[in-house]
Formats: sequence, structure tokens, C-alpha cells
Amino acid sequence: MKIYEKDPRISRIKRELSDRRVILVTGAKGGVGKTVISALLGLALSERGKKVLLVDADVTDPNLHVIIGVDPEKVKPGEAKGIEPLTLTDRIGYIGLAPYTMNRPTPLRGPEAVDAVRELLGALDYNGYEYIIIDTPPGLDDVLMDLIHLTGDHALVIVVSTPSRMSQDSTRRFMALLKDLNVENVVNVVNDVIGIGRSGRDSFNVPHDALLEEALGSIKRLKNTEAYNAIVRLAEAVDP
Amino acid sequence: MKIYEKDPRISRIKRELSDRRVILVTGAKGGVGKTVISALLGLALSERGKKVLLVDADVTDPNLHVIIGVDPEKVKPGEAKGIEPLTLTDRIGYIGLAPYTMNRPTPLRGPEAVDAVRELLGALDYNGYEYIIIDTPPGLDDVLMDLIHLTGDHALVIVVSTPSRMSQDSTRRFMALLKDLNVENVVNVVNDVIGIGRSGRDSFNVPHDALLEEALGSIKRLKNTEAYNAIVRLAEAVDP
Amino acid sequence: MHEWAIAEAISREVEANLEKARIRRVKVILGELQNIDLDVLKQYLEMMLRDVAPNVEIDYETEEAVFKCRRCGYTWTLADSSLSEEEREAIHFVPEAVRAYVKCPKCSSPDFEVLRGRGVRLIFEVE
Amino acid sequence: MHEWAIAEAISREVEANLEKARIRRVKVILGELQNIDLDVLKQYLEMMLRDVAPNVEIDYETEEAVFKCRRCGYTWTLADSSLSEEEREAIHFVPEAVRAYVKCPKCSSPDFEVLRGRGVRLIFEVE
Ligand SMILES: Nc1ncnc2c1ncn2[C@@H]1O[C@H](COP(=O)(O)OP(=O)(O)O)[C@@H](O)[C@H]1O
Ligand SMILES: Nc1ncnc2c1ncn2[C@@H]1O[C@H](COP(=O)(O)OP(=O)(O)O)[C@@H](O)[C@H]1O
Ligand SMILES: [Mg+2]
Ligand SMILES: [Mg+2]
Ligand SMILES: [Mg+2]
Ligand SMILES: [Mg+2]
Ligand code: NI
Ligand code: NI
Ligand SMILES: [Zn+2]
Ligand SMILES: [Zn+2]
Repeated sequence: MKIYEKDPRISRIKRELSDRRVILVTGAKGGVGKTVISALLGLALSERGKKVLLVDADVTDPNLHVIIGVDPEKVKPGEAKGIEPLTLTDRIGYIGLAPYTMNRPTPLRGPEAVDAVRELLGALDYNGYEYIIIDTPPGLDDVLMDLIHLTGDHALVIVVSTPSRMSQDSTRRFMALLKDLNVENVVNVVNDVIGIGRSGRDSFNVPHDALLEEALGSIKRLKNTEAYNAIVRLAEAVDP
Repeated sequence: MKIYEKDPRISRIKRELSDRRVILVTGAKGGVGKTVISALLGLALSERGKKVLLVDADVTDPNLHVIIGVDPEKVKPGEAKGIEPLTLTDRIGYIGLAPYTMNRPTPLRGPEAVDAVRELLGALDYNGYEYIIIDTPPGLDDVLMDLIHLTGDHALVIVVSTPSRMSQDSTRRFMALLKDLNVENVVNVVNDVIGIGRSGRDSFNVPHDALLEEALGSIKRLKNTEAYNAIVRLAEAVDP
Repeated sequence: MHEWAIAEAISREVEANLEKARIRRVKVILGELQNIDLDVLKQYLEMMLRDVAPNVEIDYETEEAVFKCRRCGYTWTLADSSLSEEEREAIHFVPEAVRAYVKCPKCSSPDFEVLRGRGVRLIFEVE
Repeated sequence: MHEWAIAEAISREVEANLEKARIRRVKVILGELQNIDLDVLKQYLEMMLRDVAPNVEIDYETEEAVFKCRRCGYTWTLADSSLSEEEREAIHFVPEAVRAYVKCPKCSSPDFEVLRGRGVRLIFEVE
């Protein structure tokens, strides 16, 4: 007789996610625009008629909701056959930790952050979503490693960077890591957050957009930005 | 009879750090300029005649060395009465994980990152350093929490943000957390990485500096930037 | 209540393990923070496992939540913390949300361990 | 070698615990990754503890390094990994650097646990 413990969330997460297109939006550094790009890519894919779920996996500093105009202190998450994503439009859903913490500070150590993300993905009602876009924490951390173990064999991994030397140095290491982890489906996005003016060769480029800040919080205004236009081209490549 | 395990690094770290001025450079988000500000503040304090040690505690994505022009693949760390910091000038030392990993990708789970930082601080030769400036990983994580537990009762905690709503929303939660942790010695720095043009009221402001990128890697050039000039004023407040 | 998804997750995990070993018994441990309706869960799970794993015995056990402060070392329970209905509801979705509402009663730190009683754990007994 | 700082750290920890309890024995466990020169450490530590803790017995024990892959579950040892002098040297400073040089022999993942043999651990036996 043998006794061992198992996490009941893994099998369900793997099964549900292997049936859908999963996009991990990652980056070696913070502040490179991972969250902005997650949101804009979700909008662009929904405009192409796809049903998209935005997952905020940056559980210790969730802010995807700021971009899409969700006030986590006001929404009340539902549940029926599972945790129900908030529906922004009939083709965009959102799920994250912020609605459950009422946007209060929530320090989580690495293994605890992994637990929180597994809980969201493990108990979710995936009903009808074709694209699952997961916005990840900055850099290499427990949550990112866990998400790669769970989905890295089929997910598209978007690696966001800026043209700065600081970011490019980090990105070189990050790309080498993805290779060690046998992640093959990788797209580089160079996003000029700082306004350096350089762009990358083998990558999608997103220009510096001085009007983005004013558009945050409104899906309508976001769709009129230059940054969105650049991401529309990324969406075309992702969803041909 | 009772048996228990103890980490031999804690007592030494606490004792050595309580004798010196410790500055934790933190931020709720990545990409807000924590690392740039750590380096520039170190330069500014050394110009005031102080002996300063720069500690890169962002162990999964170390890049402080990029700013100060250290090539981690070329330096050979020394040891005698402890791990010897690299000396950049006779008043600036540097220590981090990058020289020991030869700048290769090094994924560390949260508790392992804590171990790496405790090892650096626990076995260090602190000889003569008056200021210990610790550059931390983005946001809330295991390393930051551990550093706050180790030094939060006496360290100066610099909280870096940008004027963006994304950053200010995160910073509000972060400040509330520091309060819960009884950290009292806090300074806010609003750094306009993106070029939004707004500045904060009760904070030090660092303007957007289009020439900073070109100055990275050279201490001499860094000292000619506008960003450095702003940090010189911060150094005056920190070291009156 | 989202017991259906939790039951499905457990059933999928039992199924996945059945492919590898002969399972005699599965102990389902339900942490207090997740506040699962045991009767509802039982009903769904029995229904789901009836065909998949008819010979596996399922036991249920509840586990009290116990916290330990990482700052000062103090240990306390959920019963020592007064939470509103709304807060309990939020925590039952994602137990980690507890750190937004509960703080160490001694030193106010939200950096604490959940020693026991978080969420669902499965203990397999195989031949 | 930085045995001096490590000895000082151990001695400070023994001192701090002496204030709280009567320590009978301290077991110093030396992980293989840290590659400490036992004789040098002993010499420093005995010197430091002579006045501070004359009645505390110190035992030394070395611990082999064992790794377990978080991706595929494979388990292996440091002896299975071929490292250059320079790499061993880097790891002896900060054992976590091992992830820059060692990868899972089965699946190449650098995301693995160090099950045993990391660095210095102290086991106190008090009355
Ligand atoms: N192309 C861009 N032009 C101007 N500002 C941008 C651009 N992309 C992102 N930003 C801004 O940069 C900051 C960081 O973006 P964010 O998505 O939060 O990054 P991350 O998720 O990688 O930390 C935000 O204030 C955001 O509004
Ligand atoms: N005041 C500024 N003006 C222009 N660029 C800046 C400024 N401060 C920082 N940067 C740039 O912003 C990026 C992020 O800075 P960094 O120090 O790496 O942030 P963090 O350490 O918080 O992740 C880097 O490319 C850096 O060169
Ligand atoms: Mg983000
Ligand atoms: Mg991190
Ligand atoms: Mg940094
Ligand atoms: Mg983090
Ligand atoms: Ni429920
Ligand atoms: Ni040594
Ligand atoms: Zn406490
Ligand atoms: Zn492996």
C-alpha cells in the first residue's frame, strides 16, 4: 500500500486549457507593457469575432482591471458551475484576484501566488472561451514557472520588452530560459514605453504612444490609440 | 530536551545592517526606475564622501551591473574574511548574484530567491561601508518581504512609482502594506519613465530624461544626466 | 456555490490516477477557508465517480484553518478573526484572499503562513 | 575562502540562542553545494566559541546534494552533474547559482528543487 498527496486542480486546468488557445503574456522585466498588451490583444481578438478571457495572474499586484475599466471594489463575482468570469462585452471576460481582495494589499509568497492562480484556473467556468490570455507577473517567478509547466507545450508565449539596454539584457537571459524549458511557440514584442525610438528586427514593434495614458479605463478610447493599431497586427498573426 | 533548526545567517545580517544606514529601493511595479535610482543614489552619496555598497537583490533578473558598467562574465569575485564586494571606486562597492551565474538565466522560486539574498548578505565582508543600498525585485515578493522583516524597523524605504494611473493604483496598495508592516521611514519618488509630464505632490520627482539611455554603463556619463541631478537632491535629504 | 467545478476537478484527478495505479481509497480534505458545502460536493462527486471509479472509497474530512505570522511567530485560528459575510464569501473563492482581510492579531502583519485548512487536498491510498 | 564570515554567522547565532535557552549541543550541517573547508571552519568556530559558549558541544555533518526536477520529477545528485572548477567555485559562494550551471539530465529544466545539501544549517539541542 502506498499513500501520496495530489493537487486536484492540475488535471482539470490542463484538460480545459489544452482545448483552447492559451497566450501567456510575459516579460523579463516589469513595466514593459505586459498588462497593456494583454488587454489590447484581447480587444483585438474579440474584434475578430473570438470569445476571449483575460486572466490577471499578477496576483500580488493586479492591475489589468485598471486598463479595462473594472472597479474591483464594486463588482460581485458570480458562481454557478464554477467561478464565473466578469463579462465586459459578450465576447470579453475577465478574471483575477482583485475582485476577491476588494483591491486591498495582498502579499503572497511565491508558492501562495501559485496557489491563487491555480485556484482561479482550477475552479473556473470556461464556458465558450476560445482564447485565454494570461497576463503574468514581472520577470521570472513562481507563477510564471508554474504556468509554463502547465501550458508551455502548447501555449503561445509572448515576450514583451522595451528597446532599452536594461530590458534587452534581461530578455536575452529570459529567451535562453524559455529554450531550456522547451517552450517553442514564442513571439517577441518590443514596446517603446520610454520613447527611445529604436525598434527590434525579428519582432513586433509597438510605438511609444503619448495618448495611451488618457485612454486607460475605457475600451472605446483604447481602440483609438496607436498602440492598439500595432496590436491589431499582432492579433492578425496570432489568429490568421 | 528540545530540538529545533536555525538559519545561521539571520543574526549576522541583522547585527551588521543595524550598524549601517540601509536603504531599500522598492516599488509596487516593475520598470518604474528602482534600479536606476539605486545606482544614481549610490553615486550621489559617494560624492558626499560616504562609502556606499550597492546590493542587487533582484536575483532572478539582476541588471544593476548594466547601469554601472560591470560585466558579470568578466569579474572574478574575491573572498577573504567574507564575500568581497567588487570595488568600482574607493567609495562604491557592488554585490549581486550575476557575477556568480556568469549572467546566465537563473530561475529561482520565491523561497530560493530569499536564500540567495540571505547568503549574499550573510557571508559578506561589510568592511567600512556606511550606506547599504538594496535594489529590490518588482512589486511584492518573497525577497522584499524578507528584507522588510530583516531591516524594516530601521531602514529607509524608498517607494518608486511613475505618474501613470497604473503605477499610482499599485502604489496606493503598496503604501498600505508598508503601514501594516509597521514600516515608518518611507520616502516616495515619482519617476517619469514614460514622459507623462505629471509630478507628485508629497514626493521627490525625477523628470523624464531622454539622454539617460545613452549614459547607461558609464558612471561619468550618468553624472551628467538630469535624472542624476534630481537624485542629488534626494541624497541631500537622505544624508543631511 | 462553485462546488460543481471543484467536484469535477477532483473527479478528473481520480480518473488520471486510475490510469496509473489501483486506487483503494481517496481522502478528500476540505480546508475551512474554502467553506465548501459538503453535502452538495458529495452529491456531485458521487454522481461523477459512479461510472469512472465505482470501486474507489471516498472519505471526507474537514480541516480547521490555522495561521502563523512570519513576522512575530504568533499562531491563531480563523475563529479568532472576525470576518464579515462578504469577506468569508470572497475567501471561499480563492483562499489566498484571506491576507486582504486577516492580519496577525499580535503585530498586524499580513505576511503569515496558512499552516492548515486552506483548500481541497487529496490523499490517495493505492495498492 | 569565506569560512571566516560563515563561522562568525554561526557563532552569532549560537550566542543569540544562548540568551534564550541552555544549549547542550549544536549540529552544524554543511551542504555539499557550499563546499566548505571543514578544518578551516572548525578552527575559526572553535576560536570564536571558546569564550562565548565554552560548554556547547559542536558536531559537524556533511550532506550530499540531491536535486529533484519540478518539470519531470527526475531525481539526481551533484556527482551526476559535471561542473568545471570555475562553476563549483561560483556555486560555493551562493548555492542558488547552481541553477545557472546544472539542468535536469532528463528534460533540461533549470527549475528544480535542491532536496538536500544546499548550505549551512544548524540544529540546536537545548535542555
Ligand atoms: N506603447 C506605450 N506607450 C506609452 N506608454 C506605454 C506603452 N505601453 C505601456 N505603457 C505604459 O507603461 C506602463 C507600464 O505598462 P504595464 O502594462 O503596466 O507594464 P507591465 O505589465 O509589463 O508591468 C503603464 O503606465 C502603461 O500605461
Ligand atoms: N527618469 C527616466 N527617464 C527616462 N528613462 C528612465 C528614467 N528612469 C528609468 N528609466 C528607464 O526605464 C527603464 C526601467 O528602469 P529600471 O531602473 O530598470 O526600473 P525597475 O528597476 O523599477 O524595473 C530602464 O530602461 C531605464 O533606463
Ligand atoms: Mg503588469
Ligand atoms: Mg519576482
Ligand atoms: Mg530593477
Ligand atoms: Mg513578483
Ligand atoms: Ni462557491
Ligand atoms: Ni569560500
Ligand atoms: Zn505577527
Ligand atoms: Zn526534468
